[in-house]
Amino acid sequence: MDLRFTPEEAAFREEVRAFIRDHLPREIRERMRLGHPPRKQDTIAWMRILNERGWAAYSWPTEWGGPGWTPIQRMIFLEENLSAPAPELLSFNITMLGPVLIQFGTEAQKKHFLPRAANLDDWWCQGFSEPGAGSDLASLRTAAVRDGDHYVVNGQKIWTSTAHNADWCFCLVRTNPQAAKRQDGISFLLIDLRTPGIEVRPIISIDGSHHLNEVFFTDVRVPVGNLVGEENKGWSVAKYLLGNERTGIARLGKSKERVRFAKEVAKEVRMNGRPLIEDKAFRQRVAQIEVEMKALEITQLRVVSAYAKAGGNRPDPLSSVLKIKGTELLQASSELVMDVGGPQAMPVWQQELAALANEPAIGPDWAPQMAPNYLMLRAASIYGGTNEIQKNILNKAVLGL
Amino acid sequence: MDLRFTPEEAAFREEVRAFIRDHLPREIRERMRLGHPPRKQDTIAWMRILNERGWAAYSWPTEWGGPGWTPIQRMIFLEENLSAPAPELLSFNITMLGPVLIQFGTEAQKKHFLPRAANLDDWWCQGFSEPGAGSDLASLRTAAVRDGDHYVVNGQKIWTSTAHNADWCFCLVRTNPQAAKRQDGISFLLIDLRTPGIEVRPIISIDGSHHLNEVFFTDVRVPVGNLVGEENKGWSVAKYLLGNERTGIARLGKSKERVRFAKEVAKEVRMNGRPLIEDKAFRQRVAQIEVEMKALEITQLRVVSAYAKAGGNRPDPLSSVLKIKGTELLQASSELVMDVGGPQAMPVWQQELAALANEPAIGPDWAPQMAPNYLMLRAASIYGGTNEIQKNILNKAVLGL
Amino acid sequence: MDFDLTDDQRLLTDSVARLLSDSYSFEQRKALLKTEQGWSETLWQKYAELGLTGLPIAEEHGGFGGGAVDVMLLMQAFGRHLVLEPYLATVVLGGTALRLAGDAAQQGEILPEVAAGSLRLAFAHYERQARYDITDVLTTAKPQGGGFLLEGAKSVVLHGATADKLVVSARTGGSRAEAEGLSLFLVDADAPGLARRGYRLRDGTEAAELSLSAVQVPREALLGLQDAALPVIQRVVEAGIAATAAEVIGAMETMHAMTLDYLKTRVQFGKPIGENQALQHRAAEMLVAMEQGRSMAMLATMSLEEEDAAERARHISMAKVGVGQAGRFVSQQAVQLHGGIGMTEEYAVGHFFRRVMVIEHLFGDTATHLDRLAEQVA
Amino acid sequence: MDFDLTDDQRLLTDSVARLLSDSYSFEQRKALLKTEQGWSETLWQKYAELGLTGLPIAEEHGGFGGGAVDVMLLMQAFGRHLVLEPYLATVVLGGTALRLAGDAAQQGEILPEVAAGSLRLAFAHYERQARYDITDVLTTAKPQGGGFLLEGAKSVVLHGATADKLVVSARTGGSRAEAEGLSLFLVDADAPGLARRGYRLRDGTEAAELSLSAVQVPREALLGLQDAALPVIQRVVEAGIAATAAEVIGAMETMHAMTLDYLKTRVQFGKPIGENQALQHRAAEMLVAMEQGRSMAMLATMSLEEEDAAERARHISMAKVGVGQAGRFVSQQAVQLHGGIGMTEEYAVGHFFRRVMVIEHLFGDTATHLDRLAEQVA
Repeated sequence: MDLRFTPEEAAFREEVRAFIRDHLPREIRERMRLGHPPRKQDTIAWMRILNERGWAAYSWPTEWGGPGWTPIQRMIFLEENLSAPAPELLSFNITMLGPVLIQFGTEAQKKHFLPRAANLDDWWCQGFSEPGAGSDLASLRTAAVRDGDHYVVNGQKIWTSTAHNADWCFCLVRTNPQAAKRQDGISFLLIDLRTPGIEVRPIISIDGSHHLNEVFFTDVRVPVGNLVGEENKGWSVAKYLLGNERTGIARLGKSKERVRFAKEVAKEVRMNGRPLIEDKAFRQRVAQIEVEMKALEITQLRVVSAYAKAGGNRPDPLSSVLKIKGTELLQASSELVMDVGGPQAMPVWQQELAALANEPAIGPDWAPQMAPNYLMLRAASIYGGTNEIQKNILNKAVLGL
Repeated sequence: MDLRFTPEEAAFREEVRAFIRDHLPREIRERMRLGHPPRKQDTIAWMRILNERGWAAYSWPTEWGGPGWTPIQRMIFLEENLSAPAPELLSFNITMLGPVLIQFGTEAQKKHFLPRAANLDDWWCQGFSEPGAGSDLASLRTAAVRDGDHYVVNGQKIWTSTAHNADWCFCLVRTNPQAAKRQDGISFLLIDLRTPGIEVRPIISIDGSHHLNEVFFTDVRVPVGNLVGEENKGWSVAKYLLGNERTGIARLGKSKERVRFAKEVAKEVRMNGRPLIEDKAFRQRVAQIEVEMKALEITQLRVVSAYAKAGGNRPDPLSSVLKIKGTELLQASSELVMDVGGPQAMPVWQQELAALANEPAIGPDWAPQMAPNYLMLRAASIYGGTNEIQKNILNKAVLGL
Repeated sequence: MDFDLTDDQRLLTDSVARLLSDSYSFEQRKALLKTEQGWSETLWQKYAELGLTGLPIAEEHGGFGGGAVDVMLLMQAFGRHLVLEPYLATVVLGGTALRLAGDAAQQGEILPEVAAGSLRLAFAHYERQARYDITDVLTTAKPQGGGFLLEGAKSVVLHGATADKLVVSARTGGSRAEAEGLSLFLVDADAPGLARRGYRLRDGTEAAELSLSAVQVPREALLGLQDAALPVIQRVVEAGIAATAAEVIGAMETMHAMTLDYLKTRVQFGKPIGENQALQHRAAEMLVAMEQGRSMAMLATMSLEEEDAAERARHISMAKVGVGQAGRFVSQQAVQLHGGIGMTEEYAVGHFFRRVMVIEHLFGDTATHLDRLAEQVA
Repeated sequence: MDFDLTDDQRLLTDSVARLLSDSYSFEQRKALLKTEQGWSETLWQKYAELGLTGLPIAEEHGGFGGGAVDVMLLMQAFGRHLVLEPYLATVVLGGTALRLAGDAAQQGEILPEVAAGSLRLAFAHYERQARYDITDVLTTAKPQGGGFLLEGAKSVVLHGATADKLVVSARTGGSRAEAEGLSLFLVDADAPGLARRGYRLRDGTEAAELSLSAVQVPREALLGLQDAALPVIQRVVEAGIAATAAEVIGAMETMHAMTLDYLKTRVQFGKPIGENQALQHRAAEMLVAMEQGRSMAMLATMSLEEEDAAERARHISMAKVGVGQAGRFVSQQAVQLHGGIGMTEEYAVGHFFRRVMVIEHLFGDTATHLDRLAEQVA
């Protein structure tokens, strides 16, 4: 047993860190350091830089353009990317669509879609959730009826993250409404969002941002060649996708980066006439979060290492521990940042509008994204299965309750 | 709306405080200040002093020897008694048996038992819980079969607090095993613990103390005159008893007293080369507890005041809030005390043995009861309906869930 | 000890509840947020007609002569609906400053107009570098031509862009973070040299950055004692804490009720999600926190009339901590139990969440007030 | 990165698990507690036969030459059964002091006896007034007749009453709480002037108060450098923290397993209480805490071999905090979920609870180590 990274792993971390330092465009890094979400063009630009290096499809096998990394290398890569901070790799393309196509896709699908996904030539989104379904995915109702060489799709998806940026959507649709079990009769379809009959309507989040959408399908014709896996067997495809490797689920690099940022700003703002960073209660709060981050870092190594040892077949049910604790720390660190900002974190500082109007920025540059980050990360314990659902999973899969 | 005490209430508090200061035997107070539980003779002595003043039966109507106080006066009295710190009034006698006899007892029962209960001539205990029942009281199995002028009782009670000190026990027994509902066919009996066929076996708690017992009944003959209320209707009597006024449920005076004690010892022990009381983190922890105690103090006033306004008929379901928060603070304050003691709180200091052996005490006088108090108060969130049960009550009675 | 309302208080809460349930549905409020001003002049006049703008103002100045409890009840009702109008800025903060420090002329000129709803105030005290330190004032007021010349900047001034008059703090003496040397001035919104940049806070309410560049005010603009305004500023802040604490109680009540309703009606896996005991217990924990917070909001209100400044400050800090923690817990759990829908702008719970968030960061946050309490532990 | 055990380690854990499951049932342990000594000489000899007492001792001294991971695995197994024998005191604390500071003669004389199970040690360092401050030593050692004269008192010395030799810290220079001037001495248990009063800790383990009244030791009793023992003391304490952290993991494993078992089998209101989702979630939260704690215990063990003293101390403090908090939460919830039965001496869970409680208050408690970490935040 040895918690230390091997020299090879340490060297790999250095390589990744150096690459990001040298290649991440400065403007993107600076925006992200201040907590701004990456713009569409930022994510595309960074994915293409990584793809040129052969790293964008970081979890794919080499035959499909992946770098052939171990789970530990993948974890190091993701952590360094988040810590930089650099735009996160588009998970719809890389950890969702990619592995699904590699496992279930036809040769034609693989050859066409995989390279384009890796290079972000196509921006994918996920059409799973439907109104009223929430975590109860199998209650979906969007219908696809076979008509010659096409499926005709009618229905509605909701919470479709980045659909407004996307070119394509992988969807679960109901192809056999008569199936005995709700999980049967579902199919997995690839839908070109430029197909007539598709309408994307924004859902604005409480941080004021536009991440989510409703997507309406009215008589949308999808070629049968876009079916992945067998008709009516889409549930297994979805389960494979959802059960896939969750190396990055803790998003620890993001929490670490937020704590670093909080400490940085805490040197500038004051408490009792001295820099906040010198305040004992603040330092204790930081130390407490850092202790929990360190524990999660090791827990994550244990899970990833066990995953690697097991041949990478099934995710450890303990990955629910990573999700629960990871999101708690994302929330704790974003709360810390907001509290450091204090009153300056509360305004909707129109920095960019001001810049356009040639007026000087009116708030401090560190302030504008503090509250939005905090607000947006309240969703971290909701999406991907709420933390309450994760506890149910632990009860069933680990504790036998 | 006025949160301040009226001049009459303030004067009443002063009167109570002065009486306790002048009449609580010094040795008892000093033992209790150091966290020792009152000995049997301490409780008896103090109850008799209070009874002489007419205060022991503090919640009874004047016709049965009560002082005729308002709920707020009762609350003030209990808080002052706990803060002193003085031995708590024996609740089996005062808040359990007394009101039950006043409501359901025969004239003969009242005349005989009430004055003796107020003066602690009889020490009562409660025979409700049975092995395997826990919070599910109605599953009790101890049987009482009518035989002439007696009931013959067979069965077992458990968790019988202070049974080893007690003269009498009020018990729930099953008089009709054929009743349709489990709650029917139960009767409420008064049992003299000197009756042949009773065996009391100690249960030692994790703090090393002997509070609890198992009580075994083998062919115990109880005169039918000791039946309270109607035969087979004992469940209503028990419900009345359990639903009775819960003025003292938060035991806030005890928490306050523990925090005061922690601060006192924190002046003596050290952290980073200075008195612990000067440590910022310690002070924050104290301040946090004090904030919550202050909130609970006001919440308690609101509940008691609403209870008084409502004519004192039914306890507010919000008294579950008092129980939950009150026990959380009892536990938080006893944890605080233990942590102040640190390594010195860990030994089983045999102070009294040492004194007997004419050896000097080997531990500091403040140390011996710190850990036992902490350990014993882990039960505070278990007895009287666990805090989980209290949340169920809030859900049903207040939230409609 | 008395938790009952007087008949007048009952009348007040009933009429306010009626007005708000008619005119402050979530949809109506969203429409208001979309207007440029972000709140309603018409409703402000209705508040005036109902006597609300004059609630704590003396009868001799056209007010209702109400006390702290009346304001608490009103703010709680405002909190239930997330009222956007500048009541806190004008009546609570501005009004308290005038009530405590204004001379007869100043009070006679301004308070009747406030009561009538024809004049709005703002309290321009905090500065960017100060964070929560109320003595950290760099704005200066130098004697000039019998009056004063004000120079400096104020940050996150609540409803500062639409106020008619501003209560501005400035140094007539002492240096940064000194207790002595602070003075308050009444400054007209259109005073030359005063620039205001308005914006919205995260909860949609209005605030502004002020810059004062050689703003000339007459001697009569001085509000209260020269160099000794700190006690007044302190009490204005305390009034703000008590009022916003009550507002948070109202907001928690609505969030908790919405959450219960959602738990009872939202069906998942074939049953209402409220049948999940883990969620039931969360709802019970929210109730416990809310009731503890309510007690603390009452404490804050009652303490405003406490004469002992140290005791008053201690209780106010306790209330700020208690309500801040309760509000954070209840609002976070309200969003969590709503799931995805709770994260959207189109749904009310997130608006309550943000109001509670903003309030926690006004007048010193939880950490600041807990620190003050910790300082006094003995 | 490697979380696998070696074949030797697997062999070790298997044989220890077998031994303990045969000889350390709760009933057997209770019987041991009732003996005067409170632990078993016979089992101590079995540990010696299995090589456990020599586990971290070099092969040249008759040991097994194992590393920190081996000790961690053993302590974890001990924690699962609440082993009462003086392994921590003798092998971990005493053994580390000798390994780090002993000269060839001292090591050659003592370590083989420790490995053979024929000599027991104790670490007599902390004093009553010191609480957790490892530099707060008042005991003095004054040069006398070529040796030293020790004067002072030591408090809560683990297994101090039955040890054959004591590693005693004393001031050869400097004053209270100074880092310089500390030295370590090997003192025979029967040295004239040494008085020991033994007692039990709350978990049933043995400890003692020591008083040293003109205890004369020869020059050869000095262990390591005169005046410069602090780094050794620090590392002994760190070894103690890592070992007890592993013990807490074992204790949490047993408590968690017992709790799960209880939830599954205890029937109330006609169903197993484990069907209550609120209790299920609590069990899941215990699991999360336990796994986070386990990670920290691993960190502590790995850090023992870290050469950078500051980094080592930081990791050790992190582990003390993480394991302390996890242990407190898991043990409190284990009792809570057991209800009344969990509060009784006759049931095992309360014994685990108390062991975890005692360990949290050894070698600096959670607050102390969090404070050290907070000092370094930058």
